[in-house]
Amino acid sequence: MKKIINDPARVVEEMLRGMERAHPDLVRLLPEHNVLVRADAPVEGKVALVSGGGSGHEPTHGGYVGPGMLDAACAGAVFTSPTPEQMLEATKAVDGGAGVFYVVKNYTGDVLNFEMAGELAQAEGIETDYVVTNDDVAVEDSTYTSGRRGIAGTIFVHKICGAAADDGRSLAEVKELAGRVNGSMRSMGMSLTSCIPPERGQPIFQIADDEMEIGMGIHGEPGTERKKIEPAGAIVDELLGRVLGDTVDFSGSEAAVMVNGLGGTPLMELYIAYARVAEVLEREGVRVFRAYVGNYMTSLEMAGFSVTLLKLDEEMKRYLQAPCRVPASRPF
Amino acid sequence: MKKIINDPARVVEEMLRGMERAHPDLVRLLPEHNVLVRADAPVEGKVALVSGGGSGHEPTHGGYVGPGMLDAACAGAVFTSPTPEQMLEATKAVDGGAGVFYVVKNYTGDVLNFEMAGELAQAEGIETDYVVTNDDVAVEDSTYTSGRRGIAGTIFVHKICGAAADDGRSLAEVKELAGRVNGSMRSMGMSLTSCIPPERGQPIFQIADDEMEIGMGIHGEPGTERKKIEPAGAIVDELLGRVLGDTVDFSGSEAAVMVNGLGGTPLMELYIAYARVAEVLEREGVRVFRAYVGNYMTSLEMAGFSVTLLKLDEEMKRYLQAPCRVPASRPF
Amino acid sequence: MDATEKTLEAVRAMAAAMEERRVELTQLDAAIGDGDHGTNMHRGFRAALERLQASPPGTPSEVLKAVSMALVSRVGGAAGPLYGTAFLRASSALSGREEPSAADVAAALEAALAGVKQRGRAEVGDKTMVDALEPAVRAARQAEGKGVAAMLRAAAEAAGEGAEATVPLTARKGRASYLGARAAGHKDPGAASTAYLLAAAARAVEGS
Amino acid sequence: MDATEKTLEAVRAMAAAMEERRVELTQLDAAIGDGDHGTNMHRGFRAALERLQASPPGTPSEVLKAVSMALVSRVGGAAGPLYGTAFLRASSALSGREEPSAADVAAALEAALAGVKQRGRAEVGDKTMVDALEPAVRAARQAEGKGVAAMLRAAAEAAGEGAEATVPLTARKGRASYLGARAAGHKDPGAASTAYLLAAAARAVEGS
Ligand SMILES: Nc1ncnc2c1ncn2[C@@H]1O[C@H](COP(=O)(O)OP(=O)(O)O)[C@@H](O)[C@H]1O
Ligand SMILES: Nc1ncnc2c1ncn2[C@@H]1O[C@H](COP(=O)(O)OP(=O)(O)O)[C@@H](O)[C@H]1O
Ligand SMILES: [Mg+2]
Ligand SMILES: [Mg+2]
Ligand SMILES: [Mg+2]
Ligand SMILES: [Mg+2]
Repeated sequence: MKKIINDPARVVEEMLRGMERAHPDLVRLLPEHNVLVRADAPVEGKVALVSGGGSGHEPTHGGYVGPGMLDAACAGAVFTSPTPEQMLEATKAVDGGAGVFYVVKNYTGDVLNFEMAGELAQAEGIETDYVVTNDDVAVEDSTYTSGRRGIAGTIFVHKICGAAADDGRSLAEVKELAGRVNGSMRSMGMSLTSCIPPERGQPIFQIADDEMEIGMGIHGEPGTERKKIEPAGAIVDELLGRVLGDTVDFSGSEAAVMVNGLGGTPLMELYIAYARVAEVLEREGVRVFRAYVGNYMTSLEMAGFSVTLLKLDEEMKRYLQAPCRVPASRPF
Repeated sequence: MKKIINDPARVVEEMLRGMERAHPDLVRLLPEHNVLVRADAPVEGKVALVSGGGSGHEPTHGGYVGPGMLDAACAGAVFTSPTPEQMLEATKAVDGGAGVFYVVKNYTGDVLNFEMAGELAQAEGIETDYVVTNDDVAVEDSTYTSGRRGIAGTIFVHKICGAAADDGRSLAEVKELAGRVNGSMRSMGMSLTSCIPPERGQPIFQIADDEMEIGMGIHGEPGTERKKIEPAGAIVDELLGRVLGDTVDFSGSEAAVMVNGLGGTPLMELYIAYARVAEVLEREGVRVFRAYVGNYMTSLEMAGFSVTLLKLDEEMKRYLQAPCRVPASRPF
Repeated sequence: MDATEKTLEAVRAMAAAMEERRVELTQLDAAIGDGDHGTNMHRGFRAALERLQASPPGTPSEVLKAVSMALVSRVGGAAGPLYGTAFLRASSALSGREEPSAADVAAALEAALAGVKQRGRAEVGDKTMVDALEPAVRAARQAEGKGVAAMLRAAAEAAGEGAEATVPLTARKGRASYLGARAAGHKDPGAASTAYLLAAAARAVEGS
Repeated sequence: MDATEKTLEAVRAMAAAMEERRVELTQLDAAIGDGDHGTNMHRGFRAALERLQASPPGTPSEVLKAVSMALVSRVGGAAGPLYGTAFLRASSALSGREEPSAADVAAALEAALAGVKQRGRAEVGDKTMVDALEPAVRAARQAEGKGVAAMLRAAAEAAGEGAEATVPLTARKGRASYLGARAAGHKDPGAASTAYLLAAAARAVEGS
């Protein structure tokens, strides 16, 4: 295991400390709880957005905390849900009196824990609600999920609902919008290599030098097919074909597009993939409103990528363009 | 070789096409020349900034093209200098009448070619000047260089001089500032793995599973020492020790700090390294004005990172904070 | 011994059971899950004892609330929020009852079951802890007249049978569900831990 | 045959020499560099022929300018801009001379050398193409009175000796410099290509 770490058992704490020290104008750490909150939390009168999940997906989740996106992110151990207690602390720290909204990716632990946190928060008099994202069209159930998994499309929920909350929208409105965004987006990914979780110290799965895994999950859980590596164009055609062929009708629509790197794939390759995505979408009559190419939701050093399409309406477009300032947007 | 590509011989062209299609509001491709220019180039009356070099360092160089940073980036083949002809085309495309300034990293090919391009441009009546960055303290001469190499600190020159050019500063002023920035910054890096250039198809160097290379270059050229992997803290202490111990006196100063990932290292590890960097700088009495943690200048999928310190004056601070809009800043 | 002390005794017995069964539960989970259930539960109950030590509770309800919060913050995974919910709902059901009757305890068990089912959206037959907890609650209701100790004993036995009954099942919830038919032939770890917890509680109350 | 046609003949001969010497130059570079010099030069001169074909030049100066631009755009690495500079400076030196004299040609060679030294910051003894070009220029100046053909022959011979003389040297510029003492014992590829180019030019001018 080749990693720049000190102690496998302390990677999350040390990472969060690094994030706080690197971006003190944007985020603040609730030290005992592995929760990053906006430096200026709570924001009075604004619906607060909280997300979180297992670590190892950086910049997800902490990288999206800041004005215009999340108010707090709860960091679990690597690939392990954070606890309701962390979520409750996050909720209390960011509640500005207008309610707290949880953006939860569809993994059993995350869902159970956020639901329980919501119950605990309600008991303390804080109104909460939540959305469960499930944009991954690859498989219906998996190691960590019943139903479809939530993956990179979740960033669109952060961005759009973050802007909506900034815009003074109510908890109910934010929830409705989150559901609409989730219902309008579809994703699918592939990988070339397994990652190595620090505490585990070895790859999650074995894969031959000439093989790829189609439709795998962001924790290395199995996908739909293991097969020989194909050219970038053919891979894009397969992933995008599944995304376009699912239940959202993208044809003739305007869409946000994300080519998300899983961590170990050079940006060069993501742009090569995007070149093909753009070609296919043009042919299919999908107009690209905005493209996102980069590492948005990773699996440590896994090589591979996912493609996400979000069908936009006017409200989503407006919120997608609203300003935000978060560590992941690489503020120069 | 596990890569998401179509044809090893065409990776640069396809990547650039992907970049243009992903960010049409920011960049435009001079198609025959593998040059990305600002979408709105030339900007009348503004000094134009041009950089470039071998590909494989993404988001360097094309990711920094846009308002507030570069006017153009010339992309060579992977790890190979672009040609004077490309540079000349870039120069002509972005010249706004106030002269063109080249930001050149100290690699023999890059320097020779940019100098020749400058000569060709002058012959066509365009005033040019240039800076050669050489922030890497690791080795004096190397495979590709006489003198010290230019590495990740170069991004600070892009940012600060880009903002200065935006601010209406003259070619001479931009050159003076670039020299000042270059003279005030120092970097050093390490790696855990070799990258695999697509056309080569195999690693540039072999390294054992428990070894790291200290002070290597961004093309995989040898560093100062090959030794057993150490904890992140010890690695940071060594790199930062060399940076702080060089000829710029950082103590008591305000600095910009970059922890730059080489491509294959997860963001989690970069933040773990940054946590230690922040600690050491605090102890050494260096105040961090702003921290940059992420993949700024990579070597394809190489695992490893570099640390850069830039000692700031008031002018640099002002320009560092000025707005910019480039693909690498991940415009949400 | 008052009811608070009795509840504390029960919790200590549960913690001891989780320590004793740690390896066994983890092996069960390794067969059809990710092999951490025993470790998770052991860690959670150790945290519960620490928490009870740090700020001693005054009522049975407070004891259960403290256990819930400890499980919720330390168990993780699926079992953390599920057991956390179970203890939280039981705590609420007992709130205001300084000396709970057998009927109160049965109601608390019932509330716990309802919480788990609501949170986990699982039914009997899905190969989860519900397969142990639901028959336990039914048995408790039937044994209500015999006092708390006998009632818990009946519940524990029913839970044990329920856990055994998960062996042939295919999982429909939780991590085991993705294994499909491959999960058949293995006992569900969460059902097993439920049976051990109830048995420990019954023993503790009988003995005190 | 006019001077433009003679110059074109010389360029064709140089291109042929680079094709013939491709493998040899690449092997020299593999020993002390990155093993691409032959490929680079061959690619560059093929591009030069194409460019001359596409838009036929009217003067010797224009021929050399076209070669320069082709080398600059296609050779890459260190040799591209260095040879590009050499041909560009030679072109400038000949500008306005439709029928250059031997003295003009010697002056063009001198300008080329100055360009290479300025661009590459190399001196004789640094184990680079300068080690071939500088003695060639000196020899050309001395043979100025004997006409262009004999002068080029003298230059080519001096270049060949200069190239041979790089064998024992340690490189101080270019990629080979990082090898330190390990570079000694190998001929510098750029010095070798300079000698081959001048020899080809001499043959072409002698033959026409
Ligand atoms: N949706 C659910 N409803 C009820 N019980 C569940 C559910 N999902 C999982 N469980 C229980 O949790 C147990 C696994 O717990 P544990 O191994 O600690 O968590 P994880 O599966 O997250 O590693 C399963 O054996 C099952 O009894
Ligand atoms: N600074 C320099 N000055 C003069 N000649 C140089 C210099 N650097 C390199 N060369 C010449 O270039 C030759 C190598 O050319 P080539 O292999 O095509 O380029 P690269 O070294 O970039 O691969 C060397 O053998 C040497 O003669
Ligand atoms: Mg488990
Ligand atoms: Mg688990
Ligand atoms: Mg070479
Ligand atoms: Mg080369």
